[in-house]
Amino acid sequence: MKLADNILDTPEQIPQRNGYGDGVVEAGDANENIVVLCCDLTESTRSAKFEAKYPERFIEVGIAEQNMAGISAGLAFSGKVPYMSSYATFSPGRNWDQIRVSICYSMANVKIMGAHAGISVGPDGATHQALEDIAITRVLPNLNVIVPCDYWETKKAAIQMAGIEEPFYMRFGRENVPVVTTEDTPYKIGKADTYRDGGDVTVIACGSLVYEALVAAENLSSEGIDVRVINSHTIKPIDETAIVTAGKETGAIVTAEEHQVHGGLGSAVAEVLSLHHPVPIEYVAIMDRFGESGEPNQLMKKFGLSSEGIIKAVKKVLKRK
Amino acid sequence: MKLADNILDTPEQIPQRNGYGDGVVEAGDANENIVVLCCDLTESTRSAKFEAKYPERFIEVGIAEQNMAGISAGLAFSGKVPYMSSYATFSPGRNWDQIRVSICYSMANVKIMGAHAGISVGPDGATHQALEDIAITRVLPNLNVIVPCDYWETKKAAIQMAGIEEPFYMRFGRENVPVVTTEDTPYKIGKADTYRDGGDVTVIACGSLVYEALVAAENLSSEGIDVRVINSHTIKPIDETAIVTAGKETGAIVTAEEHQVHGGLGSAVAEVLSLHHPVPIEYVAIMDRFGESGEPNQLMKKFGLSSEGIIKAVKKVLKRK
Amino acid sequence: MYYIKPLTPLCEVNDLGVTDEQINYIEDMANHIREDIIKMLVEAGSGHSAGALGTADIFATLYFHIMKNDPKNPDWEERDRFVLSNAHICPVLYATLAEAGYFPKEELLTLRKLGSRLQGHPHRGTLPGLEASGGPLAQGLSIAAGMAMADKIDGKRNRVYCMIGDGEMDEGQIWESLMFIGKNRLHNFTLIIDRNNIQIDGFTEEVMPLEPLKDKLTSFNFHVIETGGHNIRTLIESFKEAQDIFEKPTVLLAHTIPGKGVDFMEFKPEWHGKPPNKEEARKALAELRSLGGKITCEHE
Amino acid sequence: MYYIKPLTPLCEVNDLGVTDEQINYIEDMANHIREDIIKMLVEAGSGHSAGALGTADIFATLYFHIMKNDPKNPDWEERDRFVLSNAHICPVLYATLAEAGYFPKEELLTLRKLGSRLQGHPHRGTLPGLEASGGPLAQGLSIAAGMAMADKIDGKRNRVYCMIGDGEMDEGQIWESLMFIGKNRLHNFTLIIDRNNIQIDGFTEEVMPLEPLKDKLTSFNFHVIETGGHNIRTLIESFKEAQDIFEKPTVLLAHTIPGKGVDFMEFKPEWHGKPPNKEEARKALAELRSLGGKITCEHE
Ligand SMILES: Cc1ncc(C[n+]2csc(CCOP(=O)(O)OP(=O)(O)O)c2C)c(N)n1
Ligand SMILES: Cc1ncc(C[n+]2csc(CCOP(=O)(O)OP(=O)(O)O)c2C)c(N)n1
Ligand SMILES: [Mg+2]
Ligand SMILES: [Mg+2]
Repeated sequence: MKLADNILDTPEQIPQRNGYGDGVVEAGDANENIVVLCCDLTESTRSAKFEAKYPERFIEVGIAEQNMAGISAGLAFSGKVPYMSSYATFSPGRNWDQIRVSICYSMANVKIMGAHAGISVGPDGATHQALEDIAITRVLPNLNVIVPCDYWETKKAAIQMAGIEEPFYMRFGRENVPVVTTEDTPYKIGKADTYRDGGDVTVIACGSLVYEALVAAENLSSEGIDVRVINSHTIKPIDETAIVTAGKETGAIVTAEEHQVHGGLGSAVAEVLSLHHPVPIEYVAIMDRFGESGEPNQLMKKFGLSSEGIIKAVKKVLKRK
Repeated sequence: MKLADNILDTPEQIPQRNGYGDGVVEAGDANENIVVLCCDLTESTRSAKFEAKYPERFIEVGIAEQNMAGISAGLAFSGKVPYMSSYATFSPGRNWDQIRVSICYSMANVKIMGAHAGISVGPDGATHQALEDIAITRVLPNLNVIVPCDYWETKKAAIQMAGIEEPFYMRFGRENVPVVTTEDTPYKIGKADTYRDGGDVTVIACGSLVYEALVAAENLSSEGIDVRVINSHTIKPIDETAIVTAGKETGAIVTAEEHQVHGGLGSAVAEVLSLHHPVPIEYVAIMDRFGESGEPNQLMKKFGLSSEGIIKAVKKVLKRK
Repeated sequence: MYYIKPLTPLCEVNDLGVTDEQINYIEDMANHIREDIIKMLVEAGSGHSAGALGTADIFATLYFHIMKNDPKNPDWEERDRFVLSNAHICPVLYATLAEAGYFPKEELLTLRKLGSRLQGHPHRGTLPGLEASGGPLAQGLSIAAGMAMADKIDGKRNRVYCMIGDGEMDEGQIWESLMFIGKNRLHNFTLIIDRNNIQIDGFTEEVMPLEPLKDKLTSFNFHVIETGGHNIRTLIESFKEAQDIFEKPTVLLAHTIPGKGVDFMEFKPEWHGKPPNKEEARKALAELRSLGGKITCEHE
Repeated sequence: MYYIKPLTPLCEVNDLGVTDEQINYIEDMANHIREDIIKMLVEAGSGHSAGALGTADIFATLYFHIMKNDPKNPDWEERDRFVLSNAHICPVLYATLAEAGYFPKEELLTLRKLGSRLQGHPHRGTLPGLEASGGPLAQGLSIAAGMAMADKIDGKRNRVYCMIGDGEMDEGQIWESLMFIGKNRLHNFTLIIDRNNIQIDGFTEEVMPLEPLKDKLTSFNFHVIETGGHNIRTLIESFKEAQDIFEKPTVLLAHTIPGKGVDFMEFKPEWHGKPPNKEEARKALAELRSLGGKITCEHE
């Protein structure tokens, strides 16, 4: 699969949220039923770009995430395709019940955009670091859950989901992150992508950890360890085939995500493998604690959400193989 | 372990919620700092019993679950031990964000009581059937999560948690369910109980499925299949030792719960085993769909949350062993 | 394309006043709805009596006189929409839809049973005429606001009606929605508050006082129409007043009697969430039949 | 046991009026707090300027005159409690606590850094004097209500103060709490609304209009005291009025100027969530030092 050039030495850096901002405008160009809602965070979620171009299709809801979810459902029932945006801590955090009933149970064609996800939000501290959002959305029937790895993937997902008449949750980060893919890299919701082949062990990652997994794999290859890297951008429906094949072919798995160890991508992978081909798994994740203030890179290091953390986990899981 | 007599032929039937109602009164007798809050569901959550005895320590919050969570935190910070009660769909469903920050992040000594949990609520239908609450609470740091199996266990847990200065979530059902344990059966939060020994396969169950697991084990023993039954009443912190031992000694696991297949007890068990001793697992749970109206027993049958469902799963997992 | 019952071409006289015949017809419908509710609930063995009976007059007025709706064409683009936010009282909505012809009346008796389209709380998509799912209180109001917003964006002229319970107003989401509707001056939106003074744990002013409720609503930028919830003529006038207000959203603060029409249920919070047993149902039906739609009314 | 600064034995004259010396002292403190805020934010490189500067006078008045509090004994049972619900403006709270002596002032410069007790949003338990965690808006008000309720149950006489932002009032949870506080007539509770007319996306009356706000608060059964947010004497009078009301909770609808004291920040929504850069900080500090606490004021 074609990835960006030079990503391991001098990757381009763009925030994922820009991908949402650009993607929803492009989706909106093609479909005039697309409307965007926001809860007083229009600039930082990057909904501002859509607002600037289509002010009459932008709805400012104020700081009322519960209401935003219901309004979005109502708009969807009247034929609109709402993208509702806020920080991932507050939506789906504060409006989980509304997402459950008004959106998921009713199959409302609403796209939930969770910005500033993960610990990399940094200085704002624990309250603003969404580390549970994958777990609380993945458990909801009818909801698709997407965790893109970079700018391009966020953009492509934002555009692609407009064409699927189902509820979606997508989380993305605030900070600059390496651009792993290119404009032309194929992307399909529901299909995990193998970015690097390998036979000893598989790292299944999502979000910003995909890049770290590639770096880890490169480093490990110099030690003679042959690492497969899978970008599991769609958490739900999870790509069972890719996971089971990896389990069978490499016999050991590491999962990596900017999320709690319980209930997220790792948990989804464990469920799948336990059903089809149980193998040892190690988890690179937040170990059941709240985050804290700090610079994004300091925190990623401190919590082991880094290529070093992945390398350690790979070595550990290989011992258990 | 001493269980109730004759449970397999003529079990006594009591709703679990009565166990909470009786337990919180007993806890309140011993500790005058205990206060009870409710959101306009005082009778059906069984908080009414406490209200009748200690009206001045009962706080009616009206239909405002978010506020109830914050009020409880504030009471806890002032030395009270609040038990906040509502239906499990609304609390932790509508106040998840408040539980996360006001309670868990702040380590507020609050006990969250989720009544009417599971599909067995019946005729009220999907909106009232809490099938995601274990997943959305288990992912929260600092929160203990309890799913008792019967009247006595609900009562004992309600009393025992008063003595542990940490936040708790306990879910329990509405309907009559078989009384599996006795007043004297030892019970300790955090320690899973083996109710039946067996070497071929282990059923790890919680809530109303513990009884079904015992029935299934009895039936399977007549077919020569030797089933271990574990009551994993504490979902968090999960009893890793009991699970890993079962994985090692029986080599195949079935989990059973009145909850979605993603993110609940089964998922917790898969995480633990993948880390320590991966073995095949089959899941008895709701298969990622919303519930529906019907009589409790009809629904439990329809969704396979029954001894028959467990028997099927046991046979399936044994083939994969 | 309005929904017109053969005997009562109501819409043509919409602006000209209402005939006694029309009023009688709506009253009859309300009484049929009440009878249906009793039959459904006793058969289901669970469900909510008080709010359902208490709002039957409002439902009959809406579906048989006020709202543009066509039971044969439930997805009609130009229809007015109705969202039941206090969704636990859905037996009244189901009965109304069946009386209006959205689906066969026989189906009413499947309420809350396995496989029924009449779920314990409404499930959007299962049953013609249902605009939204409901159950967890306060969600319906936001959904209805979203529908009104969509109509506003599209420049449509149909209206959105939404009912909420008074106890339901304890929920913060209600106030978020009210602020939003006020901000956007959704004059195509009419809120109906079932002001029956009860919720599950007792009387609203004891459980969680709402008064001064009219002041609250005014301060949230609604045009408030205080009205009796049982006199059909008054209700029609109130709804018409609402249609005539163009600078603001309107709310009908409708004073209703919980359990209205069945003497032993009226004003009693304990009937919020209980169905009648067989004997009680027999008594209730006898009472309703003898009333023949002529329900006396205190709030007018 | 009141917290008494050596030079200003305020509490003894509490009911007798306030001396000019006392006023000057509080003004000085407010200006120190403002200087601290600028220094903290420029060092942190992120954080919220406007609300923090705009409420410095209120914080100085509370912690140096109104509230029973003892920095050497932060867990003192008889203390008044303060909860910051609009927790993003915590630099003003941290600076106030440091000025009052709850922890060393040097620590202020660790704001938002790895390992600091001064988290980007307050974390209860990390720092003396912090009564609650915050960040997700509206949670603090419920927590404060719970504290006031506990005091009521225990028959205690201390007071609970809570600040919320005006934008924060968009959240439904705020209205749930207000209803609850009104129901329980928590007269030991005083709410302070930072009515600075801005939130992140712009002016409140454009993003989500709150007016008529006073009517809203009255209809939620609060005694409303409208007050300027910068004149210390007015603030003291308002807080004393609040202490004297026994039949209701009170709210200070405090009109503040966002960014107050730093000319180029005042009234500008874009300073809601931005720190000054070095050059801006230099200018801001120069301005604050020359003011010497004498901030002129439009709302009084
Ligand atoms: C979010 C939420 N919390 C609690 C409930 C449980 N509940 C159902 S109806 C009801 C009382 C509603 O009172 P009101 O709106 O006045 O309806 P009425 O009793 O008058 O029919 C409650 C608390 C619910 N359905 N949703
Ligand atoms: C539940 C929630 N939603 C959104 C945010 C993001 N946020 C932080 S401050 C703010 C604006 C608050 O406005 P206001 O209360 O007026 O504070 P001011 O800007 O005046 O300081 C928003 C939307 C949040 N912290 N919590
Ligand atoms: Mg009511
Ligand atoms: Mg403001």
